[in-house]
Amino acid sequence: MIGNLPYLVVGIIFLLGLYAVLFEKNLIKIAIGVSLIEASANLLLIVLGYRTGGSIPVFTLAGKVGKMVLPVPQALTLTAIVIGLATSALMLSLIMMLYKHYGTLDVREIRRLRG
Amino acid sequence: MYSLSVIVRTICDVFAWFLAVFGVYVIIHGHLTPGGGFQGGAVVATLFAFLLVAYGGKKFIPFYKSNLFSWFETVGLLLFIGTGLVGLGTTFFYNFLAGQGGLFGSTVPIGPNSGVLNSSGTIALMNMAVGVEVIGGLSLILYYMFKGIRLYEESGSEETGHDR
Amino acid sequence: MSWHVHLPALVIAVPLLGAFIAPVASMLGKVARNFWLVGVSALTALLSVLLWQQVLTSGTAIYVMGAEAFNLSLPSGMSLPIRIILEVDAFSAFMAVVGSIAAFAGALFSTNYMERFSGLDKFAALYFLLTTGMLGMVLTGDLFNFFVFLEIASVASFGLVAFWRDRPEAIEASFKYMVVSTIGAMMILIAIAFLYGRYNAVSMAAVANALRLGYAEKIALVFLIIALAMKCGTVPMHMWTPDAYTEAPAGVTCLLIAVSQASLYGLFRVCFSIYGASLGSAVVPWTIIILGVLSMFIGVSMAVVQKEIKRLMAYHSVSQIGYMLLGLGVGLLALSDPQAMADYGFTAMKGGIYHLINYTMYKGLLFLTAGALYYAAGSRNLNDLGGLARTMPYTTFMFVIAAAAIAGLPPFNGFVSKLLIYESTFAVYPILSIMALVTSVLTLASFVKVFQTAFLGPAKAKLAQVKEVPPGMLLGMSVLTIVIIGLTLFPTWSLSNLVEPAAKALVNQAGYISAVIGGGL
Amino acid sequence: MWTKVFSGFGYWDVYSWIIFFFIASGLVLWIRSMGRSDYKKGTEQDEIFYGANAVPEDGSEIQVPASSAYWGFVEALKGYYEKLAEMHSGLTNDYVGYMVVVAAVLVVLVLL
Repeated sequence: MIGNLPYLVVGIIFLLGLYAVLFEKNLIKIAIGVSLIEASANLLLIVLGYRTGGSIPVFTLAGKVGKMVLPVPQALTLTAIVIGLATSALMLSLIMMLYKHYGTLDVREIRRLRG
Repeated sequence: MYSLSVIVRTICDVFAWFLAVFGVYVIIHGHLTPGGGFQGGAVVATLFAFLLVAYGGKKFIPFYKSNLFSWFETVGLLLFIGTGLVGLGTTFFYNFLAGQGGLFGSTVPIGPNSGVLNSSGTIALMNMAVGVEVIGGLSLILYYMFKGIRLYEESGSEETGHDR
Repeated sequence: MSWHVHLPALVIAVPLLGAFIAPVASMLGKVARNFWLVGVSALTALLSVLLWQQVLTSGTAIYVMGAEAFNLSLPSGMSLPIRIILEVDAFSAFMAVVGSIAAFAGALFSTNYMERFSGLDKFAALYFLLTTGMLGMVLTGDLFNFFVFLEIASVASFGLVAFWRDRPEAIEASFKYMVVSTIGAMMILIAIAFLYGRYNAVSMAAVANALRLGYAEKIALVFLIIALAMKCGTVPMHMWTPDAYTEAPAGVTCLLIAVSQASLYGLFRVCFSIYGASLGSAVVPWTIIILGVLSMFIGVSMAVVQKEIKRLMAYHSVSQIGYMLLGLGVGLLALSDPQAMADYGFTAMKGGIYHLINYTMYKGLLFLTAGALYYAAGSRNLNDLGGLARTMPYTTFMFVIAAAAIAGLPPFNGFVSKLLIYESTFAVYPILSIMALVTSVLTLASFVKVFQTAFLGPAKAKLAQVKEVPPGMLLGMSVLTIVIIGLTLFPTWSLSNLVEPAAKALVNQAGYISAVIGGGL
Repeated sequence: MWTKVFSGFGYWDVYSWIIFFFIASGLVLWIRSMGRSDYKKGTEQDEIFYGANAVPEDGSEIQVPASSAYWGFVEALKGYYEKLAEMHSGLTNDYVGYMVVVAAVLVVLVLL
């Protein structure tokens, strides 16, 4: 049971992020929500690769232990983090530009494109 | 953004360089320890955030050579893809340096050890390429975002109305 | 070992190298940058065609990144592929050809179209990154790699949509696209994590080989389908499409079309090659069909009332995506039943895949002509345009060809693919083909409206100074026109050489798996 | 239900299309030849008929604008279009919301 706790945390973070994206009206809060969803996806990958009692997956540092944590999800997570960083930076830049153009961070006022 | 007090600036002067050295360490030992090009590069780029916060934009913007850092970015990327392309004799991204002796070519002894820096072939090279690229890229992001804020502060009153 | 075995890697590596050298080339001046932009795009298109030829003659191409041999997918003692694999079957190669032609036309068009703006070194780099992402998505045989290329393409397209950053609408469109698309990408990542957690592999073939349908697989399937359907602009997740397509520069929109097709490719790769026959119930095929019909109808009915030319066309692209979803969804429905497959399923898939190439070509051309109108007349609002056929004869000619093709007027290529879809969907439910026919009529109606208001009618005093667009833009448009005319004149050839191998490759799940796993089925 | 539908016509037969074009152009020429022979260029027959009003100089005043095209169609389907316009609200939250709702519905359908 306690082993499943990380998955619960992943779910909670994902839903929190989704809540922020769905119901918050402030652009920065939406960006935070997107980052939360990214974090939950990364956490899910890390949790999937964890083996109870496993050591770090670096061959020369591991010492004499039978089990290692799976290294592949960690590599995947790193890639996903890098992508997430690029997205966050771009999103914040766009928010800055939006604020400059529209003078507001309220998503309800940034809707010139509709219909 | 204005420069902070002399205490902050002094501490920044002292620790910023440790930060840079640590970042470069992480980059160079990317194939031995956790971390690598991106992480090390991000640490080095924090140096610029440090400087920006401590000294403020008026001093930072003339200090920061954005052209130099776009070159960092380009050179890093070219080194990365170049290493991949040289491997084309066998396959794309083939590790042609590993186990050959010479540059990054030592073989690693079997069993736990403290690591051989001169090993892993192109992986170390690529870590360095990515490190250089990330130093350039992340610090440029910081620089441009800061300039964006400045742009708003200077010309902010022009475009505040909605639905023009 | 001839250099041909490296083609899958080269198709991705060349535009990537192009992206990284683009800032350097831009320093050498305008001519060098334009030359680089067009030259690398042309080289990519050439390599894609070579790759396609190679795949047709010698079967599915495997390329293992960084291995001792290009086809060493299973290193000794391994039962699963551990390296990043590019797996190019006929469908992937077909998609690469389609995408790289669109990229080439867009690049040619952009040389003149973008010349009045600054920051073109970044434009060229992002353009190549977008090309790389698109080609990587269609060539890769690895789920996580697919995600990475999808994100490369997405981030590059956010940047390109917001390229005219002094336009508030462009930033707004880019932001909306970004929020929706990033959440979709995260859904894909979570689905990949589910599959990885179950099967300890991210290679598509290995996952497909081991797949047994359970709860985790079902949720992963739904996440993948929804996110990829969103990326290609399916109703009701299409709202970002008109915004982004409208605000992006025209050459980029042409490439964005190809990127949306790459997402569609991913959707069908997941449905056919990974899940395949183990899809079990008919829920997923019917979902795809219903989404397709909804897209067709809502997309076109929104398009009829638009008065901004690019927005109108963007709604049409939503509606055209519906045709492909309909055709391939019917194919998916018939997948587990060989009799149905032979009767109508395969025809539907042929229609869907043929529509895919037709759509990319004529929709790209339509966006390019809209860009040409914007360039020459300075307005995208149809109310301000009129009588331009006199001053812009070449653009008008190409617009008419593209509009006739998209409306499915015989004998244009759009008619051929639509006829295949009508014939096959009629066998499933006649109402489906009736909906498709109604959509086609409405498509024709809205393009008659565009043609009448923008090109016909009396000349306007405001538009007296309008001249024909410069040669680079005309060349870019004529590339696509030539492809459309070729597809129009030789439908039998293109069906048997381009489309049928692709459709067969898509159906042949065992072949896709065994190309990587070897005889280990 | 029909299991196999084939129109039998095919999509492209060069000869039948060429014959079709010849027939069509013959028809066009025939219709054209039935036109009035007393038409003369450069006389008042050439002028635009604009009711009893003077023809405006600028073309933009006599052209039907794009927003008026298919007015009747839109008017007849007013309720439908109002709903559609409501859907395309321009709110980022809504755009994500549609995706989440569709995903949720599909998850329920697939898991059932």
